[in-house]
Amino acid sequence: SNSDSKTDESSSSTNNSSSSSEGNNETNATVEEKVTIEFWHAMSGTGQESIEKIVKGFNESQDKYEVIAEFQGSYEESLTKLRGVGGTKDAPAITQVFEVGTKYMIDSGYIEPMQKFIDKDNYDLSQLEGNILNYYKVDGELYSMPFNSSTPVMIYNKDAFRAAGLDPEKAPETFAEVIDVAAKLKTADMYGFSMLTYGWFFEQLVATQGGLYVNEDNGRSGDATEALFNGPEGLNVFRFLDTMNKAGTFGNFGTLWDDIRSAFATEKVAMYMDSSAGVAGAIKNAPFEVGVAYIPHADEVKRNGVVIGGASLWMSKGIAEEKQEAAWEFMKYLATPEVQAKWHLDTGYFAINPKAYDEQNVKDKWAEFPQFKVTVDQLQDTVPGLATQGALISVFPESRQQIVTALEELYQGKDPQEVLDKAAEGTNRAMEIANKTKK
Amino acid sequence: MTFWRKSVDGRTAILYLLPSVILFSVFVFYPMFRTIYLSFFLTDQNGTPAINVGFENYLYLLGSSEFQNSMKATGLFVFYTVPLTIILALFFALLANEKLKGVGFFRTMYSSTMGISVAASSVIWLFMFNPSIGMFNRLLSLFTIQQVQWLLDPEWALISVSISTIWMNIGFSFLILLGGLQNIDEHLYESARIDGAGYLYRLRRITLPMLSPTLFFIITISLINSFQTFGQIDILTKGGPSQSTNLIVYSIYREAFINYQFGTASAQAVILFIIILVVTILQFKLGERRVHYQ
Amino acid sequence: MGLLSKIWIYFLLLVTSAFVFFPVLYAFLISFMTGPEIIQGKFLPESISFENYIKVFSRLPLMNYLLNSFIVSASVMLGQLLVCSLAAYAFVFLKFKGRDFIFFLFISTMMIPWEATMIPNVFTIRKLDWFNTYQGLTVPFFALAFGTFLLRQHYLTIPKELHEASQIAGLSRFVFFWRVVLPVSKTSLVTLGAYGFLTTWNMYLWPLLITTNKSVRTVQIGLKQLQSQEIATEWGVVMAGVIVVIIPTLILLFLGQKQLQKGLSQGALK
Amino acid sequence: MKRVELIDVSKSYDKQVDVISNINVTIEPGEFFVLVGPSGCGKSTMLRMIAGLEEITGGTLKIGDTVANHLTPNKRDLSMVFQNYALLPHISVQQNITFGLDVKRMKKEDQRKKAADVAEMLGLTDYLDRKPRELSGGQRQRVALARAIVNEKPICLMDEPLSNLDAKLRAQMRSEIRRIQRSLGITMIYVTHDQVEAMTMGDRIMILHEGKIQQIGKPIDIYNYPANPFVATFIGSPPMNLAKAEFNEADQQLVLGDKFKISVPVEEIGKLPRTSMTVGLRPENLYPKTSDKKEGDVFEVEVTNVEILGNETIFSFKLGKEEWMAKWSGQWHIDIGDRLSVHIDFESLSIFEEKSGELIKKTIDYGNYVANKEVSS
Amino acid sequence: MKRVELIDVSKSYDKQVDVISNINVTIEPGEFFVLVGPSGCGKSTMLRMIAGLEEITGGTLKIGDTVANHLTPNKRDLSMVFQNYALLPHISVQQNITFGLDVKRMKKEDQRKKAADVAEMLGLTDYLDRKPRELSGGQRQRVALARAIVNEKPICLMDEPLSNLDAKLRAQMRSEIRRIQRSLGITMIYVTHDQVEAMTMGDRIMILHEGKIQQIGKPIDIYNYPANPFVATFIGSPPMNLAKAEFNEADQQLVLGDKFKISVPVEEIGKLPRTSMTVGLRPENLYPKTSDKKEGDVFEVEVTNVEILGNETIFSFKLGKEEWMAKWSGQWHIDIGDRLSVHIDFESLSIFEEKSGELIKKTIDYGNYVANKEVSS
Ligand SMILES: Nc1ncnc2c1ncn2[C@@H]1O[C@H](COP(=O)(O)OP(=O)(O)OP(=O)(O)O)[C@@H](O)[C@H]1O
Ligand SMILES: Nc1ncnc2c1ncn2[C@@H]1O[C@H](COP(=O)(O)OP(=O)(O)OP(=O)(O)O)[C@@H](O)[C@H]1O
Ligand SMILES: [Mg+2]
Ligand SMILES: [Mg+2]
Repeated sequence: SNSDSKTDESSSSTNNSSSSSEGNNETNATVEEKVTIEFWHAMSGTGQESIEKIVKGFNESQDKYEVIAEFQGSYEESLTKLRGVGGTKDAPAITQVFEVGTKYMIDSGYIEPMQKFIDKDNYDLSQLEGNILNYYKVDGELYSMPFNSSTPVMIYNKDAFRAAGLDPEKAPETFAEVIDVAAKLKTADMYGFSMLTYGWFFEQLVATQGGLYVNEDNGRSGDATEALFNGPEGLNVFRFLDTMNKAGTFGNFGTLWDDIRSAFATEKVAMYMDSSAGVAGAIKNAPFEVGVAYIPHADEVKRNGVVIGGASLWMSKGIAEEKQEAAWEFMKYLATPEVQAKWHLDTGYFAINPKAYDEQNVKDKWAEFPQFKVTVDQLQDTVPGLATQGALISVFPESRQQIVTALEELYQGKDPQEVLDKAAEGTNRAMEIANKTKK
Repeated sequence: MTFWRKSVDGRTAILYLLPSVILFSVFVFYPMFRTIYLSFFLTDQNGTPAINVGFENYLYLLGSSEFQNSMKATGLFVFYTVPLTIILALFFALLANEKLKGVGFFRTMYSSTMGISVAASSVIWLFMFNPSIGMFNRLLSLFTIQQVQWLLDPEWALISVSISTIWMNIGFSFLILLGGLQNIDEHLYESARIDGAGYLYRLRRITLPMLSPTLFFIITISLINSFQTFGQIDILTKGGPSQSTNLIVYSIYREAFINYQFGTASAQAVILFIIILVVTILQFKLGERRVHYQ
Repeated sequence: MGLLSKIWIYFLLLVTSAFVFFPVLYAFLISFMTGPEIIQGKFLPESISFENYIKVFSRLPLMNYLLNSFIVSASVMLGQLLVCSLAAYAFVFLKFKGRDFIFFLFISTMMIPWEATMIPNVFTIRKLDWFNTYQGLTVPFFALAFGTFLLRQHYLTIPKELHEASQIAGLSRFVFFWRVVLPVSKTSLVTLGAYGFLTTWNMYLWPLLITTNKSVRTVQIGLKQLQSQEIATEWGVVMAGVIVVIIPTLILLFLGQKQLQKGLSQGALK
Repeated sequence: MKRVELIDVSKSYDKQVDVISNINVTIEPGEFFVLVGPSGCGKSTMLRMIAGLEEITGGTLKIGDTVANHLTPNKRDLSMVFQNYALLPHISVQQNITFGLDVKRMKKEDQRKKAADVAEMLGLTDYLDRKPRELSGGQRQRVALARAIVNEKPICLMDEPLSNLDAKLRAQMRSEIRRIQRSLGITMIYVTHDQVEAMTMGDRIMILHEGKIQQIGKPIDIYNYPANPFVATFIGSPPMNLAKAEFNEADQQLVLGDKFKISVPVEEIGKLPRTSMTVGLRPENLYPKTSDKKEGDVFEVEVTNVEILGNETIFSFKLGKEEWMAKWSGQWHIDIGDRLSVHIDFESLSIFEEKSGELIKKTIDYGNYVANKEVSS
Repeated sequence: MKRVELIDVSKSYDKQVDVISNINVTIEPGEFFVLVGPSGCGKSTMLRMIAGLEEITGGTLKIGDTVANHLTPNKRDLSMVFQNYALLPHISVQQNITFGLDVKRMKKEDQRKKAADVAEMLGLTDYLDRKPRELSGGQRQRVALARAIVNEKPICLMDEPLSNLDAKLRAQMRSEIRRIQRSLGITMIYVTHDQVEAMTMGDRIMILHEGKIQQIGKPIDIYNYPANPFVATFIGSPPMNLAKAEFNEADQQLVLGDKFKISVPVEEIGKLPRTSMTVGLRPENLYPKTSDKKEGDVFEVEVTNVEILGNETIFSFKLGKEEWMAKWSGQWHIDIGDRLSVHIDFESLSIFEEKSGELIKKTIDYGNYVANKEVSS
């Protein structure tokens, strides 16, 4: 099998040399000896730019390995592609998969758990952010290397707060406070509060109350069979939104990130929920002062914190061993504070290695934009637990779609419990089929 | 197969059709049979058939209100887009068919929408539909008309998507119809003009009948394409709000590529196929009779 | 044509084409805007800056992508023209049993949603080992029911006397096809060519699925790389990319429409 | 040089049955065979069947010695001038002409030469580089003709190839076509409406009417001895005058349309039927009355119409319900309403049985003038 | 009833300049105006300009009293028979015929009646429900004719409307067209290649050659007194024979092609130029030698070709390099190589100046026969 992998390596390297001559690689002379691996990612725009810089840094930092980062479309698209080659020697060494694909990846049989290399290499996991690792750990084993991680935050218009006679430094914390403030902020042109119609935010608002999404300990102790999000915590969230919607203080800006962001930037809404990765953009685009706060929670419970979102990196099974090694080396490189600092600054994603926040360039940035610190604080303040670890189900995308539909129907004036139950039902059916067909 | 050997024409036909037949077999028929096959299964997360459920997928779909809603939305969408696209494209094509200086420029403008990918044009439309900064709402507010939540209001979303779809398809229909118009022999108009036939009369009695093969073609194609609209839905509304724009193909896409339910996705594809087939057969039966070929 | 009707037509041409072209123009304007300008919904850029264009070119190997797109689109176009015109010829000028049935079978291929056949096709391409190759990007699209249908409709309008005269002149079927049918059908071939080229040029999902590296990737994937989801997209850059990608297609359309000539079969008959 | 044989050939269209019925004729190798008949009688259909463009619904077509019913047109080795030209619109005149040669892979050089020759002959030299749509009607027709001629196929079918040419050019073309046909020994089947072409070009003429053969024969024989009244009126312009006639036993006279009483020579009396019959008389045989004619066969008629053609004058008069025409050489100053005396020879009458239309009395061979003899009449 | 006036009208195409140049002619209201000329001379172009289908590149066209250069065709209130029929392929014969009536929103009922009438007249009754492609060539042409007739417009343009009809039908059509034109007072402009149509239908004929007017006049005048050799050879079939001639002062004879020596009457001598000239003689004026002719003007010729047309015989012979033709009434048994005596009257010669082509001696008006007089020659 060794000779096998040798030949396919050389063929793949000739394949790549054609691209590197046109692309931006400069490793022609030594290409024969180097182990070349592919890194499939779904980062476009600034994310991709940053990844390419990091990869370049890695390739230059040593001369044994060569990583080629290739954009493979959106998370869904790249996952679809992975299914075409998963488990074969054509698979890339590293694939970036979104957080809701975690369960799918674990079950797929395409991957080598990260824990294997951590144990072999005695890698010190504690240097990484625990609240991020939690999500990707199942039964205490780390399956994939966290990479681009984000959490939701609440972003608000400080100028509007001032105009409404509110304290711009004190953002509302509970559902009731938000409802209250939203009512005060509401003007003819401006809604008080908004949230992207996206399941992720709902999950977060449930989790911060300590609510579980599905049974079987949020799917972490076995295959989940029943949705729990239509329980009291979920209902709280829906009531919260419903109240504002009915009061006319809630603005519905649909399912697209850019729509809600431009609504905020054009002062159509005073508070909204965004990803921590969107903070930089919000500050940059807004012609007013922007505040960032923790996401609100129901009044009767204490805040649990947030669940990590974003994506992680997975190592393929069935590829040559030296490729796996190369991939592991690269992942370690990624986790270094310098790289993470750069990553954090470029993209607004968290640094998985908190030491990165001690880097000077991060400090400088934070000084200039204290808002960034809020996002990190919120993450670090999170109480670890089943709820904030996040649910693990294979049909997550479908379930999220059910939530979107439920939210949309809610905004049309339907009963919160009714629409939630319908979403739960749909999720249950999906889980049932998934469990039935599982090998 | 013996009847093939009967005529030289038959044998030649095989030769001429061979490339198409081979490619279709590999890239269309084989996947189609696979789709039909899959539609009788529940698949696992990797898309391999796991449990044979017979017609259950179909029964489930036909009973599901979501799917019924999809069908309804698709029907409405087809009804909104096809006639308008063709009428507008025909109007533009007639304008651009006049022998005038600089008409090539206008032709390029009209057909330009064909040069923009669905993804790119959807993004542009997204901007225009944007509730806060979009063109449309700002125009409405300029005239102090009640603003419309174009893509967010279930009442409007399908119409908005239809408007953008009409725009996207107009370039293509325009080009086809213009080609058809160019193909009409100028001489046919001469006698009519001498007889004193005005523009509309010539349009009705000569242009449209002579254009009928092209019209027939573009109607058929537009119907089929419209049933299969996907890209703009994915970008503009993702099927929402409240499923109001969840057209069948988008639903198939979501089922297959997001939910990994290839069984039901395939069943939907098969149902869609049958619907389009019926529509097309009707179209051929009713339409081609009115088509005038040379 | 009277002067009045000329003015009237020009007026209609101007107004309607402006409407049709407006979204493109809008994209063009956006491509000069800065992020805040866009997200705040400005209509005209405050200043014309080419920064977004510079970004597009620096972020992507755009020339390389454009070249790939061009090669792929041109090949698909030629392949389609050939395969479809052959098939359409058979459907119009050859008499054989089951002709209508086979034609309808062809038509039926249009009714299968492409999304439903995509996954099996990716597997087929992998079995053929055509990942990251031009074949993989082009060959599956050579056969096109749409094109066959379009050309068939045109062939049906060719005066049958031309076929007869050619038969009498002793032309073989192929020579008739090549030297008479094709030239006389120029308008439809141009239309189909434009369609084939542009749809391929605009294709995104397929090239994405069967390429894993930059070597043969096309420009639409590049465009997609300019947009992000969670992080705010720089729409100015995206629109600059869109404009860069549209320009070749507009040029092509301009050249193509010139080939749409009147009366190609005029003068054939008394 | 090939024989073309039609055995019991019939043709029906969807909308019209028996367009052609039971045609039996053999066209000899190298023969110039002219096909005439009224518009819509099936001439083009017949040519198209021979060419293989139209399915033969009944009977057998033989070309050379092989049954050709199911032979494709390109296997029949013939050329054709279409009634509606069927030029290739996208290529130049030159290319249209050499199209068939090019197919046979003749050298470009030779093609050009041939095209130049035939274009010269047809007066198309200046138009070789034009597209058909830039030509006049007559020029297009000549291109169609050129294309058929240049191929030099053993069989050539021409469907009214000169109909859109002027008289002068047409006369020239007539002799050119005839010359080429003779020198190459082409078997020619030629459809025309032109009397002069029919009379002068063909070795034989076939007259078709409603899809049925009326008569086949040498042009002059058909002119002189038409097999039935239809042929009689179809060949010859103005057509032969017809009238119902009866033999008046008492006067031993033939009575035409109750008006003309023509004395019958004794030896002929026996041959005439006693029932009524149709009598035909060619307009040129209604002679102006000359001094040396006896009174008996001179009749006075009232002119109802006059046409002066330059070298001849045609006038009409009524005979019963029929309109008769007379043709006199030269230009006559005749006015409508004039009363003229004409005389009729019994010898020049053609007499047909009324029912069957069969010719029972031929006109005399009045072409019996011998060269270098003096004219009597 | 409308006047059509062309003032200095010219036309050029991209590929051919001066297809028509400087045409000046006025066609009177109700006139039947015949346009003839060799193929490609610009007849159709002229009609199309009058109809408004072709742009006029120079000059002024007046219809009635208004300048019509830029009038659209539908404003000109005329009808036209196209040389290539221009039938609408997708509608039935009936609908084709009534197209113009329908445009005028005539009642369906009336339309049908009119169509039925005209179809009856043109023998199309059985074909009213067919599509044009299911018709024969001649039937199509009749549909084109029907369409123009049924409209009853004050001006009617016909471009070779009878070219594809048989002689019998054509004769019938000729008189029908003439009748309708007269009864409705239509101003008719009629293009034809047919000598008979040109001679018998028109009030005036215009002869066009290479886009220029050669002569305009009454048919018989043009036949008798052609303005130049071109017209002389163009009108009349077979054409007038031409030869170069010189006047031999010594013998007082006119010498044609170094061969025919014709004595000139004394009173004519003064009128002849002394330089060389072109002499024309119509074939029918090359009479067979009769006993009463004096030897002087009888010449012996060697027959090079013979055509028997039924009622006349045409033979050719060489005069110098020219081929001359003679036409004799009746059927003559002449063979190629026979030597015949023909006689020529000086009176029947037309003499043209050689350079300018101007007619300097007219032929006598030899149509001077008076009705009811006996024939002399
Ligand atoms: N579109 C065109 N472009 C260039 N030349 C043309 C065009 N149409 C006609 N011509 C030329 O103009 C001349 C006159 O054409 P026109 O059709 O008027 O002839 P015509 O007198 O009707 O001849 P015919 O008797 O053969 O129909 C011809 O020499 C022809 O080749
Ligand atoms: N496709 C068709 N369908 C039905 N009838 C047809 C079709 N084509 C021709 N006919 C009829 O067949 C008859 C013979 O047509 P054909 O063309 O052979 O006539 P033709 O002798 O050539 O006449 P012409 O001298 O007018 O050209 C006509 O009455 C015509 O109407
Ligand atoms: Mg015919
Ligand atoms: Mg003409």
